Amino acid sequence: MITDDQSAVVQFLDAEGGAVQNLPEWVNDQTTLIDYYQAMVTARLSDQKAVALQRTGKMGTYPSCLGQEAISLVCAALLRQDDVLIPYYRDLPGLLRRGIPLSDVLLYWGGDERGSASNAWGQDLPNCVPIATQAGHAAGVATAIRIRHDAGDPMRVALCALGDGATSKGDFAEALNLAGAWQLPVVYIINNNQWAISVPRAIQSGAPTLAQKGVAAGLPSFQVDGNDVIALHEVISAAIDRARQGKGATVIEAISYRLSDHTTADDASRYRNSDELQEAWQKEPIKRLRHFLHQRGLWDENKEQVLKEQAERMIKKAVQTYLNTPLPTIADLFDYHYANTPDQLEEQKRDALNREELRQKMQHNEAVGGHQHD
Amino acid sequence: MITDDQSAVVQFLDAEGGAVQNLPEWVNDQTTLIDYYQAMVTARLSDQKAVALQRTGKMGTYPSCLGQEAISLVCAALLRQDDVLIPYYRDLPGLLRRGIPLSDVLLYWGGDERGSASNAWGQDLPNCVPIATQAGHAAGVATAIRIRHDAGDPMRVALCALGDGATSKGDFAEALNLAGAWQLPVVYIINNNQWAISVPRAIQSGAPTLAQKGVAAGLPSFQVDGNDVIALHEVISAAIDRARQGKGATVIEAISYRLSDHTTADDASRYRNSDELQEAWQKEPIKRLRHFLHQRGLWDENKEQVLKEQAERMIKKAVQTYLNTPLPTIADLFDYHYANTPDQLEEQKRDALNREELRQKMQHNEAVGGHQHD
Amino acid sequence: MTDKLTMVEAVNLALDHAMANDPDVVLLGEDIGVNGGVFRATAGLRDKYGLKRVMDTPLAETLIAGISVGMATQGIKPVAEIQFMGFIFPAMEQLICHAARMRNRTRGRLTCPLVVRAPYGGGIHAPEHHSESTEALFAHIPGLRVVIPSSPVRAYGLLRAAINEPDPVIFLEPKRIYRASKQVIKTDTLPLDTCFTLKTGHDITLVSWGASLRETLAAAKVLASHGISAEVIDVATIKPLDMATIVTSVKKTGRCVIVHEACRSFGVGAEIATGLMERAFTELRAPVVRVAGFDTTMPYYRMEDHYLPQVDDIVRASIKSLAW
Amino acid sequence: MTDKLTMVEAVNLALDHAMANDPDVVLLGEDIGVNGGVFRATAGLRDKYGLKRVMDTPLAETLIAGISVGMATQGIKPVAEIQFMGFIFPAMEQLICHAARMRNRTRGRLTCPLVVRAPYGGGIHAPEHHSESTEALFAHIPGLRVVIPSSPVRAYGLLRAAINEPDPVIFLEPKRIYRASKQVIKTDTLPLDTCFTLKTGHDITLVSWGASLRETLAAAKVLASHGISAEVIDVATIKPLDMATIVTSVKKTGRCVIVHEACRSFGVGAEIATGLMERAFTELRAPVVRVAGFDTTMPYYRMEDHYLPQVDDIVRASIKSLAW
Ligand SMILES: Cc1ncc(C[n+]2csc(CCOP(=O)(O)OP(=O)(O)O)c2C)c(N)n1
Ligand SMILES: Cc1ncc(C[n+]2csc(CCOP(=O)(O)OP(=O)(O)O)c2C)c(N)n1
Ligand SMILES: [Mg+2]
Ligand SMILES: [Mg+2]
Repeated sequence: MITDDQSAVVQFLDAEGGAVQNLPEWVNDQTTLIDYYQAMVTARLSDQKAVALQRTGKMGTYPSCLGQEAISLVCAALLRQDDVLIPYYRDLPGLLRRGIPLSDVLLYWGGDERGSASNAWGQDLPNCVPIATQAGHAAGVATAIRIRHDAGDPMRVALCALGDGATSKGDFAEALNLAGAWQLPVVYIINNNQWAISVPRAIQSGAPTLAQKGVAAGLPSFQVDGNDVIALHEVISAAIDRARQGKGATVIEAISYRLSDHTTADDASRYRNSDELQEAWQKEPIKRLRHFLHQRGLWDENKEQVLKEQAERMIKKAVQTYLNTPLPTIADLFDYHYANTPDQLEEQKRDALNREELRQKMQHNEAVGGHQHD
Repeated sequence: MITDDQSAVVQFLDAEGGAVQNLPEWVNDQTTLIDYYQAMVTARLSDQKAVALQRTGKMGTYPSCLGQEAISLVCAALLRQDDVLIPYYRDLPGLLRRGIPLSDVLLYWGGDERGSASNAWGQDLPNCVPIATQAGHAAGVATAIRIRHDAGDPMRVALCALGDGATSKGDFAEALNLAGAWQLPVVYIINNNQWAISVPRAIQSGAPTLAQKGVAAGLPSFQVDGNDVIALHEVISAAIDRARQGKGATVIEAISYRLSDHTTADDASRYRNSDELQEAWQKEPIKRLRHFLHQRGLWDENKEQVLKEQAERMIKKAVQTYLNTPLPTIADLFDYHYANTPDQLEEQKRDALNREELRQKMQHNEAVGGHQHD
Repeated sequence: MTDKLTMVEAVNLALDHAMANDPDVVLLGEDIGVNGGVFRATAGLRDKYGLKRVMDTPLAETLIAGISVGMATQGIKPVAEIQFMGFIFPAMEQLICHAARMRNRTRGRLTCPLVVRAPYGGGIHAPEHHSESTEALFAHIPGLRVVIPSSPVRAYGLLRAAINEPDPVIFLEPKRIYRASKQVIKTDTLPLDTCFTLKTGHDITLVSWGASLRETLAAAKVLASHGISAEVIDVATIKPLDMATIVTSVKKTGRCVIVHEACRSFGVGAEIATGLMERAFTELRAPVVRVAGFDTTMPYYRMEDHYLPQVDDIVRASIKSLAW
Repeated sequence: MTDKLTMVEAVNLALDHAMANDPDVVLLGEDIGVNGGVFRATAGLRDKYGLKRVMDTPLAETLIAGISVGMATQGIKPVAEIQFMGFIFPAMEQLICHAARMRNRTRGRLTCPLVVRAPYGGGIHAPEHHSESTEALFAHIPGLRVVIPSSPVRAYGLLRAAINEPDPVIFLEPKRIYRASKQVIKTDTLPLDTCFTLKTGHDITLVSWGASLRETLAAAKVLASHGISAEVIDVATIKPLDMATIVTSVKKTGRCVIVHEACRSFGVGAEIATGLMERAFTELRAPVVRVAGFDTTMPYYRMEDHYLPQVDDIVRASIKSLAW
C-alpha cells in the first residue's frame, strides 16, 4: 500500500511570539523581521480601508486578506524583481511588496481594468478570479522561463498562490503533475485559510494534508505555519532556491485562518462558529511578530505609532488617487481586445461613441429644459 | 516534508507462472482460475477478430486490449450484477464478462449507437471516449448508490477503469478528491499499460507511482501486477469489499503493458522500440496463467483446443450478428435526444425523411435509366 | 398561492416543492448547504432535507457536472448550482459530451435528467467573470434545453418543469432581477417549449429574455407614449426555440427588435433573426434589429452600463425600424 | 514555391517555417513530438527544433490551454494542438476567461499571442466525439479569432498569419480534406480578416467554409450544368467575420445559401444570414437558406453521411431559392 508520511508543520514561533526551536541565522539581522512587520501592518491597514470603501459604497465586492498577511508578503519579499508572481485575490500584501500601488488594487476592485495595467506590475499576472486557473498559468510562465533559460544561469522563478479550496480543482492537479514531469521552476503556495467560502477544509478533501497533493506529482511538499514569518521565510526561500537552481518545483501548504468574511458580500456568521474565530485570532501573524519584536526590544509603541501614521498617509493618498481616477472612456471598451482591432469592432465603437454623444446631448437638453421649467 | 512511502507491487505469480509467495486460499478451488483463463483467451480471440474486422474495412478504428485482459476481466468478475461498471475503451474482457454480447461491442466500434443500448448492459455506463471524464461519472454513480442506500445493507459498488494517461487529467484528481471526502463506494482501477498513445509513463507524470495520486485524496492505494490474475483478484476484491462495507474508495494501479498499437489507426513502431515490446511479451497474463495451470495439471492442449473452438464459434456468431445488423433508420438520428422531442426537431426529421425518400426515388430512376442505356 | 416572493425566493420555493414531491431530486453545488447559496437560493433546504440530498461539493465544476451525469444515469435527479455562470466552463465537457448525449448514445437505456442552475448576466456591480451571458454556447448543443426566467412566477413554474423534464436543462437565473420585484406564486409548472407574450401590440415586436425584459418593457412604455404599440415577447426557453409565437407576432407587426445582454455576434439574437427571415420573409417590413451587448468582454463594473442594452437603445432601434 | 502538398503537409510546412522564422514559436500538445501528431501535422519538427520547442504534454487539455496562456503572457508564442476538436472543451475556461481577455484586462500590458490548432469535422469514419464542428462556440467569444482553411494553400497562408497574429487564434483544420488534394504552396501569409471568393457568379451566392466547400463547389458545378451561375465564397475567417465580401456578392445575386456541417441552430450560419438581412435587406430576393447539420448529436459513423450536408442538398436549396 502506498502511504503518506505525516510530518510536522514547520514552525519557529508560537502564538505568543516565543521560539519553539532554534532560530535561523538570518533572524539576527533585525532588518528583515522589522521590514516584514511594517509591511504586514501596512497591508492590514490597507485591507481595512478597502473593506471600508466597500462598506461605504465607494468600491465593489472585496476579499479581505485579514490574518493571512504573512504568507503573501513573505512570498513577494523573497522573489526577485524579474521573477514572476502569479497571485490570487488575497494577495494584497504581496502586490504592495512587489511595488504595485495600492491605488491600482483599489481600482481593480473598484471595477476598472486599469488596476491591472500599470508598469509597476511588470510581467506579473493580474488577479485571477476563476479558481485555480492560475495554476496552469504559473506552469506556463515557468515553461517560458525554461525555454529562454541559458544553461549555467540561475533560473528565474514563477510563484503561484491559491487557496485551500483551489486544490480541489483539476487545474491544480494538472499543473502540479506537469511541474513534476518537467521539473519546472515554479513554487505553488497554498494559503490554507481553512475555508473556501462556507466549505471547511475537512469537507473540501479527504486528504490528511493538502501538501501531499504535491507528493502525488512527485514534488517535495511541505506544511508550514502560515502565521509565522520565520517559518514561511525558511520554507519559501528554500523552495525558491531549489527552483532557481533548476531542480524543479515545490508545493507549500501554509496554514492560516481567514479572520474575515469570505468577501464583503459574505456573512461568515451564517456558517462559522465564533469560538473558532476567537481562537484563530490568538494565532494571527502580526500580533505574533509584534510580541517577538517587543521581546527582543526591537519594537515599541512609539515605532508603532510612526508606522501607522506613515501607512495612513500612503493609504489616504492611494484612496484619493483611486477616487479621482476618471471613468475609462467609451473607446477603452473596444481598444484593448486585439492588437489589430477588426473593422467590425471599430464599427461598434463608432456606434457606441455616437450613442454617447447623443445621450449627452439629451442630458444637456433635459438639464437646460429643466432649468427653463424652474 | 510530506513523503511517499514506496511499497512493493502486489504479485503472486512470476512471468513463468511460478508462485513468488504463498498463494491465497481460494486458489485451491480451481474453478476460478480456469474460468479466468478461459475468459481471457476468449477475450483475446475476440480482440484479434475486432482488429481483423478493422483491417479488412468492416469496422472503424478499434483499440485493442492485447496484454491487458487480466485487469478488465478480474474487475468485472468480482463485481455483482447490480454493481455498476464504468468502463473505458480497453475493457472488452470486462464487458464480455458482464454479459454484454460481443456483437454489441463490435457494433459500437462499427459506428452504431445501438452497441451501447441493449438490456444486457444493465445500468453499466457505455464506453467513454473523452479521457477521464468517466472518473466523475463513477463518483456520481457511487453518490447515487449512497443516497439510496439503506443503513445496514451492503453497499452496491461502482468500479471505474481508466488508463495511465487519464491520471493526468484534472477530472481524475477531482473525482478521487471527492471519493475521499465523501467516502464513496467506488473503486478506481488504473490500467497502467505504460503508454498513452506515444507518451510513455515517465513523461506523463513525475510521480514515482500513479497509485500515490490516491494518497493525495486520502485513499488507500495499491500497486498490483496487472498480468497476475491472483494478485489482481486479491487486491480488487479487497477494494470492492471495503466499498461494499461502506468504508469508502480505493485506488489501484495495475501495471501492465500495451502489446498492441494504441488503436488500429496508430503505428507504435514510430515511437516505441521493439526490445521493450519483446520483453513485455514475456510477462503477459495469459501465458503466465497457462503455465501455472499446466504446472498444476489443470490445463492441457486438448482443453485449449476445445476452448478455442468454442470461442471461435461464439465470435463467428457475434460477427455475423454485427455484420447483419441493418443500418439505423433516419428516424433513429432524431428520436433519442429527448424524451419529448421538440417540434423543431420533429420538423427536421420530417425533412430528413422526405429527403431520403427523394434520394431513393432518384437512385431508383437512375438505376432504371441505367438499365435502359445497357 | 403564496405570499409575494422575489425571484430568488421563487427559485427556493420551486426547489423545496420539487424535493418534497420527488425523493430522487437532490441538490449539489458550492456553498449551497449550510450557507444556503451565495444568493440564498437554497437557504433552509439542507436543514429540511438533510445532508444526503443537499450536498456541498468540493470546489470543482468539472466534478459537479460529472457526478451529476453519473447520478442521473442511475435515476437520481440532480439539480446542480454553478455559483456564477462565469464558472460554468469547466463543466462544458461533461455537459456537451455526456449530459447532452447519454440518452442518444444508449438509445434511451440511460438518461440524464439533470438541471444545472446558474445565476447569470450583468448589472450588479460584481467582480470580473461574474457578469457574463453565454447562453448561446449552450443553445447550440443538441440534447440540451436552455431556460431563462424573467419573473418570480416564471422562475417557479419553469424551474419546476425543468426538474420534471427527463433530459438535461441549463437553467439560467438573471441575478440582476433576483430581488427586483415580488409576485404571488401559483404552484403550477410552465411549459418549456413556448415563448410568453407579455404585452400585445401591433406596430412592432420586441423580443427579449431574462433581465433585459425590464428595459424592453420600459421601452414599450416609452414607445406607447409616442403612440407606438409594441408587442413584447419573453422567449423564456431559448432551446428548443419557439419560433412559432415570434413568427406569428412579426407577421402581424412586420417589424422586430431583439434585445439581449450577450455579445451581439453569433448570439441567440442571430438565430431568432434568421428564423424570422426563413419564416416571415415576405411579411418583414424592415430588417430585424438586434440591440445587444458589444462584441467585447463584459467590462468591469464601472462601465457595465455602457455595455448593457438600455431603454433608449431599444426605443431608438424601434423607431429606426418603424422609419424603414 | 514547393512541391505539391496536401493540407496536412501544408500545416506542417507552415509550422516549420514559423519556427524557423521566430525562435519564440513553440509547439505543444499530446503526441506531437516523436509521434509527429496523430495526423502527422508536426512530423519531423521535434527532431528539427528539439524538445524545448516541441513539447509532448501530459494528457490534459485544461493544462495545455493554461500553460499556453502562461507562456504567451511572457512573450512566447505557443501553438497548441488539441488532438481532436471534440476534446477542446476542457480548454474552454482558459480560452474564454484568460486567453481572450489577457490583453483587455491588463489594457495591453500582457498579451496572449497563442494559436490553438485542432482537426475538426466529420466524414472520416472516426469514433464518437471525433467528428464534431463546434466553431460557433468560439466565434461568440470576444477577443478570439477563429480561422478555418479549406485548401493546402489557405492552410499554409492562414496558419502563418495566425501564428504572426498578436492575439489568440482558434485554428480549425477540416480533417476530412487533410489529404484530399495537393497544391503548390507559395509561402505567403494570407489575411485573417477576409473571405475568399473561390468562384464568381451572378445568380446565387453559396457561402461555406472548411470541408463543406468541396460539396459546395460540386453543387456550383451541378448548378452550372443547369445554366445557373453560382458565386462561391470561402468564409475562412469566421471571427472577425468579413460580412462586406458576402454582402457585396449577395447584393449582386440577390440570393444566398449557407452551407455548414455544424448543427443548424445557433450556428455560424445564423450570424451570416442575420448580417445579410441587416445589410442587404432590400436586395435579398429570397430568404437566405441554411444547409447544415441537423440539431442532433453527430451520429456515429455509419450514419454520418446522413448528417453531413451533401451536394444534392445544396443544389436543391439553391433551386428552391431561385424559385422563390
Ligand atoms: C471556478 C470558480 N468557481 C467558483 C468560484 C467562486 N468562488 C470564489 S472564491 C471561492 C472559494 C475559494 O476558496 P479558497 O480556494 O480556499 O480560497 P480563499 O477564498 O479561502 O482564500 C469560490 C467558490 C470561482 N471564483 N471560480
Ligand atoms: C480528453 C481527451 N483527450 C484526448 C483524447 C485522445 N486520446 C485517446 S486515447 C489517448 C491516450 C490514453 O492513454 P491512457 O489513458 O494511458 O489509456 P490507454 O489508451 O493507454 O489505455 C488519447 C490522448 C481523448 N480521447 N480524450
Ligand atoms: Mg480558503
Ligand atoms: Mg496507457
